[in-house]
Amino acid sequence: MNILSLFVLVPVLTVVGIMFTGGLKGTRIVAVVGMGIQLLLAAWLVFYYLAVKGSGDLNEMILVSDYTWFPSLNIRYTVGVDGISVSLIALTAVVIFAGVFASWGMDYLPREFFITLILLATGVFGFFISLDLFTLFLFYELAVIPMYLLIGIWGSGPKEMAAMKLTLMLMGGSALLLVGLLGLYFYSAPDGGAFTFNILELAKVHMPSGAQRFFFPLTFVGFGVLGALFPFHTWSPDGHASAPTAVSMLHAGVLMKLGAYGCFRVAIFLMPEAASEMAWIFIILTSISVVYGAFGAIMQKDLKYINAYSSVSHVGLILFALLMMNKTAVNGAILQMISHGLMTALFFALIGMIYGRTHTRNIYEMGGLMKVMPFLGVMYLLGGLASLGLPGFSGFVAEMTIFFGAFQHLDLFHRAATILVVSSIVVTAVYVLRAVGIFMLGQIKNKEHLKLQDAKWHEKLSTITLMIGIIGIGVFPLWLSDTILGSLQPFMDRLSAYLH
Amino acid sequence: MTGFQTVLLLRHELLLILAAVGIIIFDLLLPPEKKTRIIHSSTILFGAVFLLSLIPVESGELFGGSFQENRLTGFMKDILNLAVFIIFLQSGGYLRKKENAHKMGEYFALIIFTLTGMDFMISSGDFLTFFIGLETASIPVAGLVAYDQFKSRSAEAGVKLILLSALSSGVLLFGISMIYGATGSIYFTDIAPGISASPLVILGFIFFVSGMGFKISLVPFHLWTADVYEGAPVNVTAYLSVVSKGAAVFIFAIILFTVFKNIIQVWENVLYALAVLTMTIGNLFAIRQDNIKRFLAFSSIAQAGFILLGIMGTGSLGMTTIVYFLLIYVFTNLAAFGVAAAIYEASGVETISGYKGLYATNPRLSLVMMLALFSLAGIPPVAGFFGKFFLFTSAGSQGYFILILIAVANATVSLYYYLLVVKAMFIDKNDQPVSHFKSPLTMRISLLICSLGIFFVGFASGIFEYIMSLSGMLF
Amino acid sequence: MMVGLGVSGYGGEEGLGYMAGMFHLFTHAMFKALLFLTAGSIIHAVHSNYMQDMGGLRKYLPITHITFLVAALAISGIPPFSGFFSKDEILAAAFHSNKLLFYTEYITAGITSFYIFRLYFTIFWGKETRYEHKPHEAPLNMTIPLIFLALASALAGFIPFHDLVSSDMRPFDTNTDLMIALPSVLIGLLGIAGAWILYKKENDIPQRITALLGGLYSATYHKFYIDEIYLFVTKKILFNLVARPIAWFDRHIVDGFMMGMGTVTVKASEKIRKLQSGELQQYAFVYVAGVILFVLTFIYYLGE
Amino acid sequence: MIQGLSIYHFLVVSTLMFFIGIAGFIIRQNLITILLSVELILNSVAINFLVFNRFLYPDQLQGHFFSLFIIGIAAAEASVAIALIINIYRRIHNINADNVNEMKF
Amino acid sequence: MTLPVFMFYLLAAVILLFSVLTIASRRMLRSAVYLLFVLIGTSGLYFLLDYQFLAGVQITLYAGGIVVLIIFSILLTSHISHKFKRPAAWKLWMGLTVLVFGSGTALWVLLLHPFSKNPAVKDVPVDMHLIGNQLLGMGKNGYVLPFELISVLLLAAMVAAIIVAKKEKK
Repeated sequence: MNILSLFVLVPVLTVVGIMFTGGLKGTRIVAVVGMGIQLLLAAWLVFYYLAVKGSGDLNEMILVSDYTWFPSLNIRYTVGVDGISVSLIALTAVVIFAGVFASWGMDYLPREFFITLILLATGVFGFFISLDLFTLFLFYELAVIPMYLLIGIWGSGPKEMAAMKLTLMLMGGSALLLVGLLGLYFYSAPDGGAFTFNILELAKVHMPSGAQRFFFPLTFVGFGVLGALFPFHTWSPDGHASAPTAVSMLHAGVLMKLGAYGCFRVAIFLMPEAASEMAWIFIILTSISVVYGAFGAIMQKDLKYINAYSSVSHVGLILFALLMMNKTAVNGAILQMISHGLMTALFFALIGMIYGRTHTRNIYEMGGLMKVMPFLGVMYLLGGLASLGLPGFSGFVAEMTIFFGAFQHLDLFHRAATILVVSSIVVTAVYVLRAVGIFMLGQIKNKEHLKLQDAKWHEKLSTITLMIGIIGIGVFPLWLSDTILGSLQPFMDRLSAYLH
Repeated sequence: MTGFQTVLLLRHELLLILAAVGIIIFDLLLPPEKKTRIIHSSTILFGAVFLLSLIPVESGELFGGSFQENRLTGFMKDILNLAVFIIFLQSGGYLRKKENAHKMGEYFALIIFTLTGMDFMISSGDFLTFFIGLETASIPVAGLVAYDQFKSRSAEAGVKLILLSALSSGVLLFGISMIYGATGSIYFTDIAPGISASPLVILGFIFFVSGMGFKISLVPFHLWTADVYEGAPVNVTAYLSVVSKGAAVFIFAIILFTVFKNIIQVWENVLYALAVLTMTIGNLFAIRQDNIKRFLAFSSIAQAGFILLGIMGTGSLGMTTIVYFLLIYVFTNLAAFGVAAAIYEASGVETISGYKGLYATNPRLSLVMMLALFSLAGIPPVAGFFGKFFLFTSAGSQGYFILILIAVANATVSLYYYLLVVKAMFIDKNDQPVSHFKSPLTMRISLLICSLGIFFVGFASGIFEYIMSLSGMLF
Repeated sequence: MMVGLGVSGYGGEEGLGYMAGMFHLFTHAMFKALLFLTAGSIIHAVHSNYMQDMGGLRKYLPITHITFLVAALAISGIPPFSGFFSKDEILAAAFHSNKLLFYTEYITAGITSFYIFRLYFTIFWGKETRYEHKPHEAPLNMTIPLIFLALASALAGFIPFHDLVSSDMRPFDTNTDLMIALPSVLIGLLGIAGAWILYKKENDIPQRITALLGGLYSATYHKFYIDEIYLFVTKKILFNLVARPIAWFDRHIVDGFMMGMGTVTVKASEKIRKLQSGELQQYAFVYVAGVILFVLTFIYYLGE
Repeated sequence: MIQGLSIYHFLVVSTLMFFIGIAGFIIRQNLITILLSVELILNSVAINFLVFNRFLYPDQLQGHFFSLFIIGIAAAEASVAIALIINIYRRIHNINADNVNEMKF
Repeated sequence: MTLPVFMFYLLAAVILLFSVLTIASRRMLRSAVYLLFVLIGTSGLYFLLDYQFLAGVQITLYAGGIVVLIIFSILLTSHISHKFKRPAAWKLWMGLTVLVFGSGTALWVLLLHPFSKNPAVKDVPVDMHLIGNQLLGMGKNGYVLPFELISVLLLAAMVAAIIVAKKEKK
């Protein structure tokens, strides 16, 4: 039994466990235990990975194991992790753990809720450990589809429409992706022999450039839709705004990273030639995403919309950095994935908690909340500061690295795009501080709000878990960035092999 | 070839005929007040037939090549048997209704007779056997479609089916006659070398395709589908959409791969066009349906379009993906129809809007329905995902990536309307949902079988590999 | 307005100016945030937004006082606070590229340090104001971030963020150039000194200078109307002319297009439903017409 | 082989008959007359088979037998169709094709 | 013009004329009778082609069986004197379009196809012996399988007709 498979098995067992328990209490105990084990596993994995790397293991992937699944099509269940996936797994474990606490008080169909939520997490974990494109795609879709039920049943606002839009756009993306993956598969054996879905094998094959030009955009856009690539981002604001707290957390925090990770690991890594040829198109699109998301956030009244647009902007930044295709920028992109994952999960958790108390998310209907709920307020503020890239928080490390990387391109086009993207930081500061100023500071607008309580223990646990991650990365960025950097080498080698 | 071997090769057909005749006789012998016994005894009898015919027999041919039996056809027949068995399990509730009490035996006998026709069709080695098998599989079905005595829709559906099916078999025959004229034989093996892309052959071929397209419901030969599905009793609809269609798809692929292998570029183009039309039109129509049977009719049209992608793959991969998909389709569609039947029998509701709030009252049924819909939409981890993925893989193996692109776009559209049903059951609120009920035991067993199938056929790669090995023997 | 200084860095020498601008943007974000927060804390304590209501607050708000001081020092570019490092690099970059820009930045840096310390002195020193309620330090949850940010502002300059990135490009030379750093620090100190003289104690020097300089003072009193311009820029331009159209564009054009694809599909479905007319004979017609069309098409294209 | 007559003569007759049948299927209002058209169609196909058999491949009787079975199938088809049409008649006392369009869209 | 040729043209004219009349007549019973003529004409063609057995079957089974059945059903479902309305224009147009284009296409294809004449093949006498043997032959060109199968079909069709017609016992 491969230890990585436990990451899929534990959630599945948790789901089964929940099926056989009744009531809210039992359900959440099982969920917490399951996700707690998952968190411990993730922690163990991080340390194990560092230890293995520390001992001089030079393999690209560790803990690789490989089972044949459909021998005639050479479809395999192949798992393995490198520094990047390890960090993303850790991120997922943290976010889902916090998410379970954030949905502690779920009272409508709690069993079904936790089952669906954890099913979604199963997809995410499976995605990050997969090295075979078939299983990867399977888990990818598995991670997307529970969103429909989660938003549709437990959401708020125009949830049916939002859920439908989100699901259809994401599945439309994954439909494009499917074609891209099949393309990779059928060009994987140029000299005859068995086709393969294995990423590591595919990396050894040079796909004809004509085919790359056809399949790269499909793959990139396919993953990009989940990464809220402009103009395919419109599911994001509605979806996030309507989703229940834990789902927003998981979705903005982790699922959007699935898209970015896929763009990196599949689209760019396996089709570098087309990637470098077509990068300019997507650089333009991602630059638009970044700026546009930031500006979009300025005008919003709803806290969730603010954060959703901000996610568009931040994840756009990740894609932007990936397209810069150099070590520094990609490193930054992955740092940003983790940083943003924690940050945005924190935001959504907090928004959920605030909403649970005030029953409004309109910032103009709130004010002076800092006085009534100082813990939540401070956390929100800290999250905001992290989001605008304050040193000491993870956002700073990530964004700085990205800009450094982006800046290494000397030509006018990249330079202009980079400057455009950098300017979004200023806008970020504007919308974060604006929101904080309006609903946290100032006078209390609604007398009812004076009666509100500050965070309960499980809420504190949930937010503090995330905050530790954010500050931890901000203060000690090196271990993470080293972990990632070590794993970027094969990527860089492959790129330079085809580009020069 | 000894007599026993002959019997073994013909095991499916002979057992079925015996069963059908047995049921008719048993039905005659039963006193009127004990007529309902026929339901259980027929089901059990058929179960026995199903199990008995599972004996694996090596390939062989009879009647000078008119009857071809091999492991793959045997397996396909087993799939059909399984499907019919599930349908029998689901039919109990419907047949028990008072107005059907006097003709229950005929129901079983007719389904088995038509199934025999399909089995002969699948195994046929010449166009004559093929055609008579096809007609045996379709003419009596019209009687079944009009089974419901008190619904004018049922009668209307029956007439529509029999007349249009007669027209289509006329066209099909015209095509066969052209092919006979061009090649001088009705035996598949003799025709194959004589086929070339002459206008006469193309004409004959397309007439032939239209006849098959009628059975499989390919656009533009599909128009009967929705009306007939809507009018027929649910179980008959299930039979039409799963068994009848499955058998036709199978033999269609075989004929394309063997008889018309010389004009592969012609039929790939024809199928290309048909696939695009079928998927798109099927989906567009499915969006607006409220009647669940009509909805499933259009959805099954769209699914037929996807199956064509599998055929495009040609060879053993194509064949495997088709059979595999059909197996999954049996579980998936029968689960959906089973739920529809259960709900209809308990409450008379057969509209999607009537399903609103179903989860609150009948959670299990809604879950099974959701599983089935997700499987139809091709959502992992249920089997439909694997089925559809492999169909696409099959088309991809011949480089039809644009077609796959069209197909996946259609799959996304189809997801929309499948989700509409899920939405009705799980999300929408309803003041008067279908009240809680307990469906008959056989129905529950059938749904259990279907759910298990939906869950495990995908993961259990052994099944796919087994089919692969079977079709590997042929191509 | 320090952003202006940061932005000018873009035009600087290849690499250095850009990097410096970035760096400054970050340190700036930090101490600017700190300033915002201290302002919040002060307002919380005094219940007023106006500077004339404040004075001598250092006794009541010790933590706010110190943190504000840190932010002010950082923004003035006094070593070892973070602003020093980043500003120094910008100046270095400007020095290498554009002398005019360089000197302008010297001057604006001086003015910055002047006005920020004017603020500091009037609020925390200056006249003793009588308060209706005795001002008190904000609760812990507000002060902790202050302290945290202050520490960060103080120390961020030392974050070796060039090393965070083991870039495969050449590392930037970030050594402090004494010839550039020294004047800048001096100018910063000059600004502080000016503010000290004018505003530390309540006195009439400002009034006298006002009289002396007349119009110029009234312009600077309004900070060259920069706050008004700032407001105009953010409210009118940024919000109304950029953000609002973008939000509109997003809702109606981009999202409208995505939703439109769905609507078109549904519309198409509505349009073609007549095809399924229920008429037996129309079905037959479509069937046969389909067959004939297929025959003609494929004989035309594929026949031998 | 008949002197002075080629296969084409016969094929023209059968083809025209086939399409007349189809036209009748589409034009006639009455379900039973539609059934008559179907018989025309089947009959024309039977002629086709026989003609091909006689003129082109007379050493075997494949077309001949095919025609024979077509007649049998036509009988089966007609009997079921008539049963169904009478069934309709019992229900709506009318066998107009225009009246069997309850299900649509 | 030899007698067979004359007979052919006569039969062809009869067949086509009555085919058209079958679908054009506005009285149902007449339609059926015209169909009967068509079928008899067809059996004439079969005689011409030297397929006497099939011609016989055509007359007895087709003309004698099916058409009689149809006539019965006509009598059952409508009044003899009933005269139809003219067909709706759109149906007429659809039908004529199909007729013109369909037969045009098919004839174009058929007439241009060079059907190879195989002079080496002699006319095989079609005697009853051969037909009987082949109909029950088990090997290639034996038709026992379709023969058995069609019996299943006829049985099934009978059952189908019964369940449609069967009424509930009171």
